[in-house]
Amino acid sequence: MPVSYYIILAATLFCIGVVGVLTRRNAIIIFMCVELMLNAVNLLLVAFSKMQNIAHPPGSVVINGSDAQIFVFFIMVVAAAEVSVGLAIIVMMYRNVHSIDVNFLNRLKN
Amino acid sequence: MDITTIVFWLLSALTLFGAIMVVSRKNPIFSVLWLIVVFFAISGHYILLNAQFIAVVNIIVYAGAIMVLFLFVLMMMNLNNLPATNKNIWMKFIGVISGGLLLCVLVSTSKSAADMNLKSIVLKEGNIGLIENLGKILFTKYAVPFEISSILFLSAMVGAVVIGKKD
Amino acid sequence: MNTIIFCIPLLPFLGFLLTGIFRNYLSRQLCGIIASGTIFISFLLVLYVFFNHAYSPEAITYFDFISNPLLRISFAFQVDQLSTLFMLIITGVGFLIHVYSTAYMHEETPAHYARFFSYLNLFVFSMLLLVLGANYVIMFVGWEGVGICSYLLIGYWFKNNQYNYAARKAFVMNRIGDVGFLLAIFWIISKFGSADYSVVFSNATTIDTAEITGITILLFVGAIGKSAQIPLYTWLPDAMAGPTPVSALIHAATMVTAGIYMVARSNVLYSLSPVSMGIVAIIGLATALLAASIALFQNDIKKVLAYSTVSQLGFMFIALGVGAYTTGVFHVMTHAFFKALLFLGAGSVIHAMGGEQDITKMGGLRKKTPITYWTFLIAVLAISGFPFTSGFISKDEIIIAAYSYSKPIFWLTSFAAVLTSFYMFRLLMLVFFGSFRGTPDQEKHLHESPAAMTIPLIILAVLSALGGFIQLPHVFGGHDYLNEFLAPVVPAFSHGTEDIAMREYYLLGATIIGLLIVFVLTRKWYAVSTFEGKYSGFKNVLAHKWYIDELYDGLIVNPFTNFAGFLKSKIENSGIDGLVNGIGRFIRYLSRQVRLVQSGLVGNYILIMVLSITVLFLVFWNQDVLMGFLQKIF
Amino acid sequence: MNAIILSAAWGIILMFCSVLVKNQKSIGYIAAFGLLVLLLGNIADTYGMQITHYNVYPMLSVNRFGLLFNSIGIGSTLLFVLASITEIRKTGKYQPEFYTLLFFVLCGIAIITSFNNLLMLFLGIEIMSIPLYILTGSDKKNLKSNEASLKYFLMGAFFTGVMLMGIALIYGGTGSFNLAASSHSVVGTYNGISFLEITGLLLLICAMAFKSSVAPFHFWAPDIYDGAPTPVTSFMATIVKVATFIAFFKLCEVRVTDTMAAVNWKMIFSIMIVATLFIGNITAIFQQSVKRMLAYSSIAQAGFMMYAIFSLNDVAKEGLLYYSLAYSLATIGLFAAMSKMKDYTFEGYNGLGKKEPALAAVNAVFILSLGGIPLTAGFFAKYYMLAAVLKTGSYTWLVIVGVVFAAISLYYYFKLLQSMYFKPGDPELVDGSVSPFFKNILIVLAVLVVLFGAFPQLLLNWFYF
Amino acid sequence: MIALLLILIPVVTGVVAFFMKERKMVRNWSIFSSLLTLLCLLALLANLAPASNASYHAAWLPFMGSQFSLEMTGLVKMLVLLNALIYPIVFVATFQRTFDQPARYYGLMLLMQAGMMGVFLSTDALVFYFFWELALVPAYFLCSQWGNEKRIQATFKFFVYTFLGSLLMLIGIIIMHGKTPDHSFSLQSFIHTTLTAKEENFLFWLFFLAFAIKMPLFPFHTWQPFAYEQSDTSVTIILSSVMVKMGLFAALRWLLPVFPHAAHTYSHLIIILGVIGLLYASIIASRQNDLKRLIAYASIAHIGLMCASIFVANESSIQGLMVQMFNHGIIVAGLWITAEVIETQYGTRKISELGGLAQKAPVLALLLMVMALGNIALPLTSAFIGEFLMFNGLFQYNMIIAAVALISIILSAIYTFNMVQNIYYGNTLPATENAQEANRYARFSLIVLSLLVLFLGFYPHPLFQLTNDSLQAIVSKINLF
Repeated sequence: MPVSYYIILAATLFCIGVVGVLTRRNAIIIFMCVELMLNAVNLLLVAFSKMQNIAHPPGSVVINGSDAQIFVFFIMVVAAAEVSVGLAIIVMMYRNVHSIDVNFLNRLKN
Repeated sequence: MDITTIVFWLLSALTLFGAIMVVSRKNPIFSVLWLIVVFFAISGHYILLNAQFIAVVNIIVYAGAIMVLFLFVLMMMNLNNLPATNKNIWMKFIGVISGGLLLCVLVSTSKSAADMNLKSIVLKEGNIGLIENLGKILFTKYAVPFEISSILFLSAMVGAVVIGKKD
Repeated sequence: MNTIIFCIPLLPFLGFLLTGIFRNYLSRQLCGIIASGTIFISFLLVLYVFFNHAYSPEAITYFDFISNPLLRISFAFQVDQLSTLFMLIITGVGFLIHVYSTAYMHEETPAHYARFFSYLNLFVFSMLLLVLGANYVIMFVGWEGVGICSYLLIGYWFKNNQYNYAARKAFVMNRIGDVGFLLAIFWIISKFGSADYSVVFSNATTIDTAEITGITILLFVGAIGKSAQIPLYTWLPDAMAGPTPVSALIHAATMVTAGIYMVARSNVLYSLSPVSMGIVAIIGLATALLAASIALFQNDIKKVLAYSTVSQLGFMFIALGVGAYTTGVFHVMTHAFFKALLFLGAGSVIHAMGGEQDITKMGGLRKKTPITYWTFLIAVLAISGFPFTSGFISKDEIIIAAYSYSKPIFWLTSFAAVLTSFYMFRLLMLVFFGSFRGTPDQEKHLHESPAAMTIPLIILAVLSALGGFIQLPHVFGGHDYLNEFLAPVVPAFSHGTEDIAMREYYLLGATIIGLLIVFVLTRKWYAVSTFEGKYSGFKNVLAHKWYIDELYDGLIVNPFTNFAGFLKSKIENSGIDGLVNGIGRFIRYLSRQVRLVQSGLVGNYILIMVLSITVLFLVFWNQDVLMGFLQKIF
Repeated sequence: MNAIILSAAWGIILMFCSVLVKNQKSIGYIAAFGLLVLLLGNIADTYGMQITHYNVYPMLSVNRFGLLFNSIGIGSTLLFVLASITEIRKTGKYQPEFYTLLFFVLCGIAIITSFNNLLMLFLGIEIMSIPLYILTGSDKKNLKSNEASLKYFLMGAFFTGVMLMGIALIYGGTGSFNLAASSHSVVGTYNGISFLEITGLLLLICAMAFKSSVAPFHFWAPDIYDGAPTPVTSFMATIVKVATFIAFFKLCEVRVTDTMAAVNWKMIFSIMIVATLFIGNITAIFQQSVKRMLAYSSIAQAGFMMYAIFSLNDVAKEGLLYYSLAYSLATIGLFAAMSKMKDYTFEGYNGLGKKEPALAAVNAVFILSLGGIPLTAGFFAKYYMLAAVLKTGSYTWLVIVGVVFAAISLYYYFKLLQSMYFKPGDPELVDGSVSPFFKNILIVLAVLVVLFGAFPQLLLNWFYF
Repeated sequence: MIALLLILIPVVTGVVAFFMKERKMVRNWSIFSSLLTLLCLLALLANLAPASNASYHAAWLPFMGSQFSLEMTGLVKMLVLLNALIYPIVFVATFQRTFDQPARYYGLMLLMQAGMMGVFLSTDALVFYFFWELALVPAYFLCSQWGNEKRIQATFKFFVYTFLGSLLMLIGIIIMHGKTPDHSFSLQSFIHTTLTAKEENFLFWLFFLAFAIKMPLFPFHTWQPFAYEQSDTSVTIILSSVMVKMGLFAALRWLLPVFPHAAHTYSHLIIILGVIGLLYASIIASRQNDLKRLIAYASIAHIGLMCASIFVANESSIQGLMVQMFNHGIIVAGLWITAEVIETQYGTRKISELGGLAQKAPVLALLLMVMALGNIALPLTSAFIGEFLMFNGLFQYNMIIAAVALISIILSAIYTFNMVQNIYYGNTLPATENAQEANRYARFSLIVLSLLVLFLGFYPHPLFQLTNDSLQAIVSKINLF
């Protein structure tokens, strides 16, 4: 399976996430789209990890692709932490203004 | 076209379709559900890539924990009686266009990256994704970041308490 | 000797300081004594120099005024025959006028009285500096000094703004000339590496004639300003705003002749440039004619005299222009006598009339002010060229020299001389003959002036009548004392082998006949009991001075004012400053607009950032294309 | 390494203080003491005395550059804490947690200033950012604070995604997360560098630019700086921002100078610099609120710090350290003084020079320093930045652009001076007056600004000794 | 050591002055300080102190190649003297003024003096730049705090304009620093650095723009009338008589010797700009109704000529320039003091509202007359020497330009006498109906200045002697080609 398939798949997923961030106004959905982007990255990293694992002919510096999978692990860690904080912030916001529409967030401007 | 290829295409299609549904569903609950579908599809990819550990963690952490949290929060907020903000179709349009532009740029670089064309991925093989290998490397080479990520969790914990607590 | 010479200008300066600083404490008498006394001592010192023949071709250097490796200008005095002659005139006539002024100005408060004398002393100081200087720079120092004194004295009655404008006009017009003078000095310095007369004159022949012509013309521009020649003469009539003794001293006897002194001093240069000399002669002639024509129909006694001065200065320049330097200088001397006398006489008349200057209001003063009348008459005769008065002798010399130079100049000069006698006799008739035309109050006020005023008149009258004899033509048994005296510095006009005796006789005859005709005509026309002073037609043009002042206003002054206003409001405020402020305003405008990008909406922010990422990608990958594109634009 | 351990440990200690220590007032001082310990620990590290000798090399490379910056950052934080101790007390009842998070941020800073692996960069940035999201929203009743927090979080999360995408692509190109890794293939590359790596690096640089509020990724900064509680703004705009710049510099120093595409990068950076200077300076002119003006001013200053990243030479390295100190001291001082004002607008400052001469005077010193007037640290900071670019030999036009904007920046800086000194008014202070302790801290800050302005070698000699 | 003292005394006394409370005390303290500075300098000039005192070197930033070095050439001595001289005169002239916040006023004034001293003395580019800016900061505060209603904008414009210029110079300094073989900031290494023509031209403009704005040279002058008009006259005196000399001085010390070829290349352009400025400002001055604006434009005109003279760069022009820097300083100070007296005592600066002061205040009238005569460079006032030499130099350079430039002496007569007449002559107007003679302190300072003007006009030798070594140095450098 050519690696560029995965690259394009991940890029597309990433960009769908970006489009979601750009078009939606619900903070939670935006956040979900960010998660989508992170997953695109995860997928890409795992693909690269497989690619690096076999890409190198014998004799060259052996690069063990497991680095990338560890990285994915850390991304999940960070994502979990972010989600806990992010949802707390969104809830706090909701408590105060009873809305999670980002277009209402325009007290601070200019 | 062997079975793995078919599975790959199916999973890819599902992933992208799910992602599009996440973005385009009006009701947030549907978005969450579609997102879970995407996560499962991605986990399928991981399995296809023989990264079992990541696949399992993905389902447990993302689909299991994170998405439940999302769902919970969504349910907690009763979003149905929100005042409908005026919809700006242009904004959406421009959003899609610029996302598309970004995609074009990314795809064009990957196309120009001729070194990538030479490389391919062998599916269903390899053992780097196994928990044993990953565990070994995580507690040796990656011990420092592993320890340090505890601080991240601590701060997230403290933060969630500080922010979330009602006073 | 150096000290004595140094004291000559120093004394008036001390007088200036004393009267100036202690002006609030000095009585009028004391003030007059100090002022006149210092001049008198100076005069005595000059006489001492004169009689001891203490001349030296070498300059007396006191200290370096300006010094740098390439240029050294000393504060040095040149005491030779020419400067001595001028010093005699300045201190002599100056002293008489000081004495006269003590009486003339007696109505002023002591403080202003002292101010007047301090200015007057300062003027004498500057004038002495002008003639004593051993280089052009020191001459220029004095030159500007007399200019500023003239400014101060014209505007002496500073409450009257009209007078102030006249003063400023005089100074500014002088300055126009000074530009020429300065340029000439710089040119001289650049060519000779020095401004010393000795260096300049001894090396004059080594310089290209064209450059000499340039230098001399520029020098003459200075002279035009100072000596009120066309086109810069209009200040002099206006300068009559000053007190009459000032007019006598500055605007008749001394300062205005500085131009003649300068040209005479630079005779070596002028002799090398026939072109410049021609220009000098023609300008002089034109001025003589123009001023004389204007003087014909003026109704202000001082204005008539002022135009007459301009005209006489024209004569002097004719003399210089035709190469008769000594004659020019000689005319300066005689003119100093009779014109000072005329002005002082006029001052006496004005004094008698209680300040009235309009001759249409005068008449028949002969009886009431006899001394003034007689002295004035002598002066009129002298200026008109009555045989064997000083004016006759000097003017004849000019005319004869002009004849040798060019016939047309000769005829025109003669015509100007006729005009001179005509307007002078007109003035005489209007003031002293006929019957009194003023108010009864004025008639009651009429009186002869005090002795302090009449004695200088008498002395000057004697000088005017007899002063010419030092240069009496050979035909009449005279001897060229002055020519001989000046010979080391200024060459006399050489008639060569021409026989000038016959011309002298013709001239004598013509003068007598002419004067008789003028006398008869003017007596008939102007010795009258009523005189309107209104003219029509061409006479009106002359009475309005050919409308030259209006012309200047229209051509120069008003456009300049408008131009200045344009520069101030358009170029400066809207243009340059507007640009600078405009940049500031533009930035503020930009600020107001740019801040709108910060819309407060997260969606917009992320959108712009995503687009920026895309743009940065494109820029990165297409840099060559972009650079090529940019290069095409710029 | 000392700094990471100590800051984490002290953060945890403070966490327990909320339970153990009842005297709320003392918590600030405990934190200050902790910072002192941290500072000393870091200095000890500089001299080779470490708590543990655990080999962290592949992940972290602790070097003098990072350590010196840590000292600067910790020292500035110490001064910041001392200056805003009462303000922090007012932000709510979560005082110990506030300090805890502060220490965690410092931990993140210590990580990113010595990262040697992109994973550490990522983790460090996240450790730094997540507490900041919370700190921004720590004034929970204040809608502006809430809004700022959510905005910051959303944008931050988005750029976390961008950054990860960049790292992933770099990994794809090089097969390693090491900072100094390079591509192995020569086929289908751009001047020997994998396309994927370049694309990834570009994304990574965009993300770093976002974190350090460099235009066109600066949009979060004004809003968040404006909305966050003033002490948090002060901390974010100074120490956090310059730490990000250090990481940014470290990243580019290895990744950008090596590449043959350096010229292309210079183009990208110069666009960023001009945009940052333009947006920061021009927009600041219009602001009516001093806080918002300072927010834009911090963007403008980021533009100047970008010069270091543009030139990437020794002078830039020294200069960036110096700049971070000069900028932090002055900005901390200004924010601290501002937090005492009731009215944050320029009008609120009217007449301060008469009412509180000392406060106005130190403010004036800080403003002059930000404006880059000699004898304040700000001058040498700018000097170094200009010198760094000029040392590259070309790009003088970029320096001239910077200079023009430096002159424009005076417009808004001096507006504050004008308000304080030349306009009549009666400014209201929060508590009616300021405490002598606070004043002394500010005076210390001002003296430091002048001292470093007169003798920059006080700092820079440390770099070499 | 004295070189250092010249900076230290005003700095220390200035800082002390900030903490004084009593108006009279701080005023007397400042007068004492300024006199002390003057005395120190006079001791040096009169050779009472060893000549080694004229320079001072101390390590400052060795790792950057910068040294805190002060040196005095003749030109420097003269300008330092001007600086030291004007201060006591200004303090005495404003003896009776009650300033708002006097401690701050006097403190800032003294700091400004220190800054300008530093500019004149330093021979290290970085130190020079430091002082260049440092002189500006107190000036900014002084002009903004005390003055007329639009002073804040005016001063801001002044500050930003000059600051922009000096930042450009900073770029130049940094580039030069990189080019010097020993990576030093010292003037000597700047002079001995060889540059390609392209570099030199570029660097020349970086430096020159800073100086041109400071001078100010047409068309960079528009900050000046505004700032002079709006700031307090006592401050304007310093700005106009000393601070503008900074630009000219810097051009002489830092521009000509360091970039002789570029100076030669662009001399024609700059001379023409200078002459345009000379005429332009003179013409505009003739239409000004505001006394302070008028003097400001007159000053611009004179500066135009001086700037042109720098680039004429022959013996005559340089010598004239140096002499004129001093003389213009004292004459323009005199003019400003009269303006100050008129404004504070009669309450208006509008020329049209003034008149007849010669009757009411004859001494002031006389003293103004002396200054006015100085302004038109009448012989026997000190300005004549300088202007004569400068015009002479200009004439040697180009006859036509000199002829055009000389028109200015007519224009200066027009506007100066316009001013004198409207203020002093004519009849009194409402504003001057009850005018008093100038207060004795102002009179005293004006008399001192007038005596200086007249003495130096008659015997300029001391100035020549003082600046002779600088003349030799500068001219020998220029005459390389």
